[in-house]
Parts: sequence; C-alpha cells; structure tokens
Amino acid sequence: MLRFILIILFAPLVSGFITRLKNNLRLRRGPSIFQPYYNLAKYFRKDEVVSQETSWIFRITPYLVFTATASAVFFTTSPGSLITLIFLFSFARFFLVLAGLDAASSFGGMGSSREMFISSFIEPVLFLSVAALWLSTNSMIASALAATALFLAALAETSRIPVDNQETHLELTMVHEAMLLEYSGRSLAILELAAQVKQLIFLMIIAGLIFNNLALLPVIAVLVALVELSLAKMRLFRVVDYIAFAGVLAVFSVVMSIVGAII
Amino acid sequence: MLIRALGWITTIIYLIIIPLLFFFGSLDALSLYFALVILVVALAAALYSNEYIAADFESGLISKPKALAYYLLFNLFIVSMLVVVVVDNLGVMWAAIEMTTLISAFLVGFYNNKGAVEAAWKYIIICSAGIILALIGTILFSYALLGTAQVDANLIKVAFIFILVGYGTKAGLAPMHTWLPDAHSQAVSPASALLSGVLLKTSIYAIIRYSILVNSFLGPDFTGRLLMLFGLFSLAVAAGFILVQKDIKRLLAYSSIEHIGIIALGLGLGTPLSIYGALFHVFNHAAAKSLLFFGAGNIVKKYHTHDFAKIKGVLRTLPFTGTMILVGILALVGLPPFSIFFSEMIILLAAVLKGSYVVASLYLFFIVLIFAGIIYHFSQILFGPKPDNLIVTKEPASSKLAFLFLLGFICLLGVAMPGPFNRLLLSAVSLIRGM
Amino acid sequence: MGWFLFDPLSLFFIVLILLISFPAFIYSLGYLKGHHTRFKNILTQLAMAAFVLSMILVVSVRQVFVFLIMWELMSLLSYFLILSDKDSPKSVEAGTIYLVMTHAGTAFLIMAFFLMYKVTGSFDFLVIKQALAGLPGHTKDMLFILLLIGFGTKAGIVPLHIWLPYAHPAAPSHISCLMSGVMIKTAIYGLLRFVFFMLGINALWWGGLVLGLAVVTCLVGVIYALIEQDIKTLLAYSSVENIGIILLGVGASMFLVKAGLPVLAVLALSAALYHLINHAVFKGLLFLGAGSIYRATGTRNIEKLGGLIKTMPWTALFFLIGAMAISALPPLNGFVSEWLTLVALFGGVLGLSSGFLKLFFCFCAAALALTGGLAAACFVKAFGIACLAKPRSQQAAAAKEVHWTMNFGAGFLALLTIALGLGAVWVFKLLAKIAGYTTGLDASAMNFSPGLFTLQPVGNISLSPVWLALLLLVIMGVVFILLNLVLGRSKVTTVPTWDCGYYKLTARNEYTATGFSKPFRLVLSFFLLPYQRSEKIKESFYHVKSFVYETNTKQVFNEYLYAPLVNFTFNLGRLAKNIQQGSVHIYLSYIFVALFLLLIFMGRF
Amino acid sequence: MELLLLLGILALAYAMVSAKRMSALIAGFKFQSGLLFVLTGLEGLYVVAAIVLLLKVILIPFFLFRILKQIKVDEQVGFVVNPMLSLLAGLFLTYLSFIFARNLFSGGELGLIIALAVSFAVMGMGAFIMIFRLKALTQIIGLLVIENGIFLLASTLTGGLPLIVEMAVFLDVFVSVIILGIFVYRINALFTGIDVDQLKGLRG
Repeated sequence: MLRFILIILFAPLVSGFITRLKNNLRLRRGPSIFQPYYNLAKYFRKDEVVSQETSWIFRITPYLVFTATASAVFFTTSPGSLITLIFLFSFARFFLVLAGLDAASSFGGMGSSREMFISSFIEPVLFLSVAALWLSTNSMIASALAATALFLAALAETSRIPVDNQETHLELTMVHEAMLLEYSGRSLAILELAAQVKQLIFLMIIAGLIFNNLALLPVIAVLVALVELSLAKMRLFRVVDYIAFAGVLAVFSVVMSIVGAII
Repeated sequence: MLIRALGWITTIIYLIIIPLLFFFGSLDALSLYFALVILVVALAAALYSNEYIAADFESGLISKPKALAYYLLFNLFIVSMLVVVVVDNLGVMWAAIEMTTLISAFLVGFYNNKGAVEAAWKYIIICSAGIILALIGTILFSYALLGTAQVDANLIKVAFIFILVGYGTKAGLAPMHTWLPDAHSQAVSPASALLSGVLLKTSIYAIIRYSILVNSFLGPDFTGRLLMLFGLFSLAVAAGFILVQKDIKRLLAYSSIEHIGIIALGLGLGTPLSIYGALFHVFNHAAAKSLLFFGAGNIVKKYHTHDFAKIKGVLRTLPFTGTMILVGILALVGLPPFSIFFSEMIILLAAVLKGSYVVASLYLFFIVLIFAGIIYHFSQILFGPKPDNLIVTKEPASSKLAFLFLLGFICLLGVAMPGPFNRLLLSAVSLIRGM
Repeated sequence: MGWFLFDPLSLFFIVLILLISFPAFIYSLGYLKGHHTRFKNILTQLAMAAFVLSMILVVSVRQVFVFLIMWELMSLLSYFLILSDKDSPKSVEAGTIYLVMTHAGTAFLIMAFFLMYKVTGSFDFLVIKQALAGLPGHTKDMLFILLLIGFGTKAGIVPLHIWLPYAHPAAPSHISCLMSGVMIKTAIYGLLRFVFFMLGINALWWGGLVLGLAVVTCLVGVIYALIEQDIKTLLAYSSVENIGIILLGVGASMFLVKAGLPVLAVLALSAALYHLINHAVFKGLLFLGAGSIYRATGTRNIEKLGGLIKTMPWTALFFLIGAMAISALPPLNGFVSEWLTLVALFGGVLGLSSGFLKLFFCFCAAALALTGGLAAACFVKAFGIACLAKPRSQQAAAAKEVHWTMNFGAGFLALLTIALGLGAVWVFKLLAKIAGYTTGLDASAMNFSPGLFTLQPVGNISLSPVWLALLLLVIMGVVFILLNLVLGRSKVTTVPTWDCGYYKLTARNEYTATGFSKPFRLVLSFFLLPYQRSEKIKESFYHVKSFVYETNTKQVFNEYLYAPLVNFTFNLGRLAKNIQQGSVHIYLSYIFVALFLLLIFMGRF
Repeated sequence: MELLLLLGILALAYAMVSAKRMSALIAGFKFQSGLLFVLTGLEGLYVVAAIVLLLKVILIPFFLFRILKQIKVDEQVGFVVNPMLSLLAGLFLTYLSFIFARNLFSGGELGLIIALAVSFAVMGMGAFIMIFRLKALTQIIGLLVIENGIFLLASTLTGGLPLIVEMAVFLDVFVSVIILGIFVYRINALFTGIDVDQLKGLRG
C-alpha cells in the first residue's frame, strides 16, 4: 500500500527529471524538476471546460484511466502478473480512445486511430518479452534482448519521441496528446498523472524485473532522455518497421531463453 | 363440363384400383411394388390433370375433342405401363414397353407446336431405336436359354449388354438420355410427371427382371459393375447440366436422370441394403418428382415461360404451389425430414460397407454438386418480390389435394416406414437377390 | 430410452443454448413487433423455437445417424430463418451460399460417420468409443481430417468461413445472435465429442494442425472485422476470430494431451470452453445491440450512425459493455478467458520439451495477443463511430430508444458478462471437470484455485477477478471522493468543441470508420489488396468544388479460392451442355457408339 | 436355297443404303420383306409368313407411298454421306457382323453363322440409314429395316419366337409406323418439309 502511494507521488518527478535532463544536454537551463508538480497543482485548481457533443463517457474516462493505471502498480512484482498489467493498460487505452472520439473533432479521432494502430501491434511484442522474462532463465543474453525489446515497446507505449512526441500540439504529429486535447482542469491533471505513472511503471519493470535492482531506474531514465534527443519522430507508417524490429528482438529473446534453458 | 366429369371418373377409378391391387394373387413382390408406384402417381396425376385440362380447355388452348383425347391417352398410357409390370413373358413385356412409348408420344406432342412435335419425334425415334436393341437382346437371351444344356456365358453377357443399352435408353441412363429433357419439358405437365415419375421406372423394372436372370447364371458382379458405370455416368452428366440449366422443366428432367443414376447405382452395388435403398428410392423419387412437375406446371401456366430469369417471386404469386415446390425441392435434394434423404443415405451406407470408397465419394460429390445447382436455381425463382403484372389467384382445391397427397407420402416415409410397405420392399429385395 | 446421452459435455452445451435463447426470445418479442404481419411473426417465432430445439437435440442425442439428421435439420431451419425477409436478393444469395456450404460440410461428416459405422458396426456413441480404440493409426487420421473439415465448415474455420459474413447479417438480429452465439458452438461440440471423446488424440500433428488453423482464423477474422463498415458483418467476422481463439485452446489441449501434460491439457480445454460460453454471451449481446440500432435507425452502416449514446442511452450502454467484454478488458469475462488461454499457451511453452514446440506455442500466444489488440481496435471503432459524437445522418439523429423487451434481453446478457467475469473461479472449477471428462483424464486431482477467489493454474501466475474488480472500485472511489472533498465540486462550462476558431463544426468533421481503419488497411495491404481512387472536381484551377474518395478491399478467399472454383464448375457444366446439340442423328449415334464400346470392352466387366 | 435368299436380302440392303430417291428406298424395303416372306415360308412358319406378307409387303409400303404422295416433298433422300461412301460403310458393317457372329456363335455350324452375320449386317445398315439420312421418312424406313434384320435373326436363330410374342411385335411395328406417319404429317405442316435437321430448337 505504501509502495503504491510512493509511486504515485514519485512519478511526476521522473518525467520532470527527464525533461530537465533533455534541456541540460542541449545546454539550456530548462524548467525545474518539480515543474510537473506545479502544472498538476495549477490544473487541479482550474475549472473545467467540456464540449457539448460529449457524453458521460468523456466525464468518466479520466477516473477510469487513472484507476486502471494506478491499479497496474500492484501487478509489477512477478513476471506472471505482467499479463494482467498489460490487460489493465489496454483497459486504460480503450477508454482514452473512446474519449478522444467522443469530442466529435477530427484531432481526437486522428489521435485515437493512431493510438489504436500502434498499440495493437505493440501488444504481441509486450507479450513475447513477458514470455521471455517468464521463462526466467539465467542466460544474460536473453534478459538483455528482452530488456531492449521492452524498452522499445515502453517508448511506444509512453509516447516518447521515435513513435510520438509528448510535448507538441501540432495535430499532424501528436498521438497521445490528441486524445487529451479536449480535457481541461481537473480531468487533464488526472490524465497527465496517469501517463506519468504508466511511464514510471515501465521503467520499474525494466529496472526491477530484468536487472532486479531499482538503482538502475535513473540510468534508464537517462537512456530515455538520450534516445529522445538523438532521434527524430518517425513517419507514422514507419512505426511498423520500428515495432517489427522490437518484435524480432523479443522473438530472439524468447529463442535465447529457450536455448539457454536447454544448454 | 363433360371434361371435368371425365377427370373425376378417372380419379375415382384409380382410387378403387389401388386397394384391389393387393388381392392379385399371381403378382410377385417386385411387380406388386412397381404397380403400386405406378398407381399412386397415376392417382395424383389424374387428380391434378382434372383441373389442369379443364383450365386449358376454358382458356381455349385446346379444343374439346383434344381434351377428351387427352383422357383416352392418359388411361391407355397407365394401362400399358401396368401391363409392362404385370406380364410375366419377356417378349410381351417388350411389346408393352414399346406401346408405352407410342402412346406417350402423343402426350409429349400434345400441344402441337414446334417444340412439342420436335420433342415427340425425337422421343419416338430414339426410344424405338433403343427398344429394338432390347428386342435383339431378348431374342439372343431366349436363344441362349432354350438352346443346348450348357449355357454359353459369353452370349448371355452380349445379350445383357443389348438389354441394358436398349432399356437404358428408355430409362434415361446417361449416354442414351438425350430424348428425356426434350420430352419432359414439352409434354403436358401431368404427363411429364408420369413420364419421369413412373415411365423411367418401368424400364428399370425390365432391367431388374433381366439382371435377376443373368445373375443366376453369371453371379452379380457383371451386371453390378455395368449398372454402377451407367449410374455414375448419369450422375456426372446430370450434375453438369443442372448447374447451367435455364429451363425449369428441363432442370427437373435432368434431375430425373440423376435419380435414375442413383437407382442404377443402388442396384449395381448388389448388397441387400443397397437394393432396398434403390427400390425405396424408386418410390420416393416418383412422389417427389411428380410433385415438382405439378408445381412447375402451375408456374408455367401462370408465368407463361420456362425461363428461370423471367420467373420471380413464386412464393408471392402462387403461395400454395410455392410452398409445395419449396418443400418438394428440399425433399428432392435430400434433406433430412424427407424420405429421399434416407434412401440416398442407405445406398451410400451400402457403398461404404461394401468397401467401394471411390464409388461412394464420387456419388456423394455429385449429390452435393447437384444440391448446389438446384438450390441456386430454385432460390432465384421462389423468393424475391411479386412481379407487378401478376395477380394472386386462388388455386383450385383439387390440385391442392394432389400436392398434399404426394407430399404426405414423402414426409410420411421420411419419418416412419409403415409395416406392410416395408415387408413388400423386403420381399422384393429377396426376390432380386434370388434368395 | 437409448436416444439421449446427458453427460457433462452435453449438459454444458444445453445450458449454453438455453442461456442464450432465453434473452434472444424476449428480445424477439420487441424486435418483431412492428416488423412484419402478425402471421409471419408467429411463423418466425415457431421457426426460432424449432431451431433452438434442434440445437438442443444435436448436442444431446446419442445415435450418430440421428445426430446427422438433427444436424441437417438445424441447418435447414437456420436457412429458413436467414430467408425471413425474402424480398432482398442479398439475403436469398446469403441463404443459398449458407445452405450449399453447410451441406458440403455435412457430406464430409456423412462420410466420416459411415466409415465409423463400417469399422464399429453400431451407431451408438459409447459403443463406437470402445470400438474405435483399437483402430489402426491411418484410419484415425483419415477420420480426423473428415471430421475437421465437416465441423470446420460449420464452425467457420478460415478457408471454409466465407458463408458466415453473408448468412449472419441476413438473419433477423435475435436469430443471428443465436447463430453466432450458439450454432457455431455446436460445431465445436461436434469436434469435442467426436475427436476428443470418441476418437481420442492419435498424433501430435492433429493439435498442431488445429492450432495452425486457429491462428490463421483469428488473424483473418479480426483483420476483415477491422475494415468492415456494416455492423452485423463486422460482428460475423469477429465470430470467426473468436472461433479461432476457442480453437487455439482446443488445439493446445489436443497437443498437450498427446505430449503427456495432463494438467495443462485440462487447463487449455477449460479455457477454450470458458471462452466458448463467454463468446456466446457477449457476441449475443453485441448482435442484440446491433439489432436495436438497426430497428431504431433503419441502417446497419456505421458511417451513417453516430451520437446514439445520447438518443439511445441503454442500447449504447449495453453495446459498450459487450465491446468491453470482447476486447478483453479486465473485470469482464472476455478478459478472464483470454487470460486463461494465454496462460495455458505460456504453460505449454514452459512444459513442452523440444525448443521448436516452445517457439510454436510462443508464436501462437503472440498471435493471440495481436488478435486481442486488433479486436480492441475493431470494437473501439465500432462503438466509437456508431455511438459517440454527433449523428452523421438524419436517421441516426431521429433514433429513439427501442422497446423495453429488447433492452431487457440485452441487459440480461450484459449482467451475465459481468457475472461470468467475476464468478470466474467457480465457473472454472466446473469447466475443469467437464474438460477432464472429455479428454478422459481425471481432473479431480488438479487444483486450479487455491483460495476461494484466486485462480492459480500454472506456476506462480495467479489472477483473482474479484479482488481486481474490488481494487479498481476502491481506487476509483478514493480518487473521486478525494478530488471532490479537497477541491470541492468543479465548475463545468459546456461549449461547442474547439473548431480552430473560424467556422462551426458539423458532423462531417468527425472521424469516419474508413478513416479510423485506414492505418490498418495500409499496413495490411499485402493481405487486403486495397483499391483506392480519389478525384477532385475543380470549379477553377484553384478552387476545388468537391472531392470524391472511393476505396474497397478485396476478399482474398472469395476472389482467389472460391470464385475460380465456382467458375470452373460452371464452365464444366457449359462444356457438358454441348452434349445436347439438338440433332436426332447425333443422339442416335450416341446409342450405337455406346453399344459398340460396351461390346468391345465387354471382357473387362 | 436359304443361302440364296440370304444373299438376296443382303444385296437389297446394299441397294437401300445407296438409294438416292425415296421411292427406291421404299421399293427396296418391299422386296426385302418379300424375300423374308419366302424364307419364313420355307422354314415352315406359315402363319407368321402370312402376316409378314400382309403387313410388310403390302400394307406398310402402301402407307409409306401414300405419305410420299401427299406431302409432295422432293424425292431427295437427304444424304449426309454420299452414296459411294454409304456403300463402303455397308460393306465394312457386313465384315464387322461376320467377325461378331463368328466369335459369338463359335459352336454353331456355318449356315447358322452366315444367317446371323447377314441379319446383323441388315440391322447395321438399317441403323446407318437412320443416322446418316436427313429426311424423316428415311428414318422410319431405317427403323423398319432394322426390324427386318431382327425378324431374320429370330427366325434363323430360334426358329421363330412363340406366336404370342411374334404377334405383339408385329402389332407394335405396325402401330409405330402409323404413329410415325402421323408425326411426319405434323412435321410437314409445322416445319414445311420433313427435313429432320430443322428439328434443332431444343438444346442444352
């Protein structure tokens, strides 16, 4: 129970750290680490503006998404429970996409369609890397491959640069942001928090389960920042090759873990 | 008025004859069975033609003497068929079959238009040529039998081939079936029901008679393999034609060829089960096919065309006939509740039990192909909206009676086989097997 | 009387049939109200009752021949139900394709049954079961292939599935709910009864073949469902996909039984059975929802719907629950059965010895995951485009809530999805017993759920749907209360959606179903072979008056497998046609040539 | 003596196969039946011979000639195969029937085999006329020629079928000729001319 509260509180710090790191690497001062906390606080105080076309789904989605992502925290302990975690994330995504469509604007629709497109191809990669983890072999190569596959999948899931740009509001490029476009005030805050928690969960899985010591968390965060800096956002239909690459890595990790098990 | 009276008289006559049949001492099971089949279909046809001919006469299509001639021909036709089945001398049987051809020629050419006369001419010429071959066979057969003590197997084989080709023409087996679609599509509807329902069976009866004799000398496999060959070939030809058929009555004619092929296949297999199935199929097919020809007759009378493309929404314009045809079609293609499904399955089961898998799978393949063809064609005409220029008229009661009478047989035999009918079949089978 | 056999397998299916036909019947009361004349309604109701009865008989009868008759009767009755509105040529064509395909499938069954009769000498299930034990291997393989094709046609396994997207949408909705929910399952019953129960698994490749077919069926079904516009065809394709998932479970258990892993085999089969009943429930719910939408708006094309959540709140809610269940979202039943199937496959990966088999099971698990993802996308599209945002057509705007009986039927099934989701542990115990009975392994020893609420089938993987639901509710409650208490009720102002500030948003600005599935169409173009044409109608060089965009995809199986086959048979028919040239002379020569040939080859007969 | 008659019948058959005009064909049939009458007379079957005389020599040819006059069709027989080829075909058919008769009745003595061969040859040529002539009337005559051949076969092989069968066969032949005649009139009325090739309406 304590771990749950800690993660919720600690999550914005991680994303603040990553944005700060990105700016420093570009030799700019950038906002402080606690900037996400300030944003959340501001949103919580603001009033909400809701489009008239939306239905009750639009109002309930923020709570559902946050609940699903938050409850996923309880399932990051053993590789076995990762399957439920993936399903919980698909629950969150399902409602977020619906909310995107509900606002009757083409941006929301575009974001939802792209989100569904990317995530449905990512799922097999996630499951394969979970399978590799689950085979729980001792061979280093298998867990390394599984880690990279999971890392690539994490980038796609948490809408990081190579797949989707978090900060932009340019309608042609944004995927995750497009669905949150219509939200404001308190619901936007919850959704932002949910996204940050999801990101932290992924980092914890990679650090905790594969290399089983949490100290590696900041190292992976740095890695994320580095990737964000070095790569540019891919065209949407090139993302399939990106996913295919991650998929091949996952398959290799499974093969290696099987071979590892036999040798 | 006279015509209707004549119609009812013929119906009543046949109604009386059927029970009388059972008191005929001299008939053996096979003849009794075929006579029963003939009379059942005759009764239905008489019932149906009563209304059909009266309507034709009122609409001025045929003159008064022609209508009277119809009834004369109708009765002569049935009498000659009964003679074929009843008589025990092979020569006289041949003459009776020849007589049936000659009489039914007029029924085929009844409407005296180009198509009818052409069909009638082809019918007589081809059937006479075929029958003459059968005569040669009969003569060779009689020589082989009454000749020297030791029977020459080779001669009997030749004789049986002549018989099979001869009577096969009359029965509509594959290569010699060419007259059948023309004759059945041009004939008067009740006549074409009789033609395909019963006439083909009489020549099957003749073939059975001869195969009993031949089997007693040479054993069943010679005739069996020949019959199976012809059966499968008829199935193949019928399947081919049914798929691309445009004319409703021709399609029914080809389906008769298919069912005759099935019966020949059943007989050819030779096991008691398959012969039982074949004989059972004789009755089922007779009932189902005449039902469908009556239905087709009503459709053609209403739509004035045989072409599938022009007939639409039969269920809307002719509600009663439409449902009857729908049920008849489902029976014809062999769907469970109806009796044809059981007879086809009995024959298939016999084929599988006998171990001839190739024959069984070919047989099943052709049945499915024909199933697809018939369902495709008839669903085009049965369903769909009512064409606007047709008005829905109330259909006469007596023709409805004919439909229900036949339908009763198909459904009844499907569900429960009455005792005496079953015993009749079993004794006929034992007769054929020469037990 | 020796006609019926009520063993656990049959009882399970009878319960399933009754469970779905009860709400379907209530639904039909409302659905048929204004639809046709009174007489026709009674006729349809009677036909439906007969249809349900024939299904019950199919699953409970004991004689093979009677099974065959009931099987054909079931197809015949559903044929009539498909043709309930006779006027549209489309439903007539659908009926014909359906009847012909099922009959062709049944032909294989007939061959298999008669072969069984030849070998065992009796039609009774149990007698055959004993007698089949001693059968040589290759006859068993032969029987298996025939049974698989026969039942596969009815279940809708991929190469034989083309009748399903035609037949199910043509039938009235409560009938297609029954057909999709239950009739396809009788084919699975057939497979279980004849292959598992009577024939016994004879070789490893059986399981492998079923798994392979299942993977293909899953993916093809979901891909076609994804790009479909007509809501009922979409549901029909998704039935194909779910049959694939069920067969994944069945195939895996076939494989594991032969590979000597009884616990996993029972797990896999009970996961398949679980998904079977789940699919019956939520597919029935979705079809009833689609039926209500069709009754209210008169159209089935999602492109023309929209905003139904406001005009038809209850139908939209139940449709949402159905969509959530089918996309395997956690608390509901779809999630539990998909989770179980995944765990069974992963268990297989762990349990199996040879590396290649492990990889094959992993590949199947990945395929299942991909299907799950695509199914979620498909049903998000279906629900989102149909029910949310602004109505795209006049009919959608004028839609009114349907008769209460229709919603009662849908509501009953919605409650069922939740109940089956939460009560997973007890349901699974029951199914494990049934699976044990079918595969012949005694499942009593296997303990799948230590606690009262948790399922722990294999190793350290465990799931407790009840705790999960509780967790979700608690967190939701806490967050809601926390926010409202601490920050007070937030002031909400409703304004039109942001329209970049210069003109009012209309329904045409919304995202369409075609647009939503465009990424998938492009990525999967190797399979869908999309055709695309766009045309600008210009007023002048600079101003475009209107823009025409047309796209469709090719049905690969129809185009390249069935169309050539049908054309070939018809050409063959045409070839045979010129036997009948018309001239008497040719006909006469046929007779004499036949005679001549026979005389020459007389020796061989 | 029989041998001479058999050769006569065979010769007439050749004449008919290569006949150009209709009336020659009918006359050929008439004489052939005559010879047949003599043959059966010799065999001692007087009753049957009388019927043959009455029917086949007098009645049927008279009926056929009447039809010929009434429908006033040109005398052409409507060749599909020119006369020379038909004759060759006739010879080939005779050769075939000899082979057939020899290995079918390997036991019987020479006279019987020759008679059989001749009857099969006549039957073959009757069939040839039916198949390879266009006019309807020629088909009737073809039929009758085959019937002659059968009658020859019956009388030589089994010394005549039982009377009842013989009578039935004759009755049939006569009735079929009458009915065929009626249909020839109908065809002539409907199709203006008795050319069977026009009868191609019903196809497929």
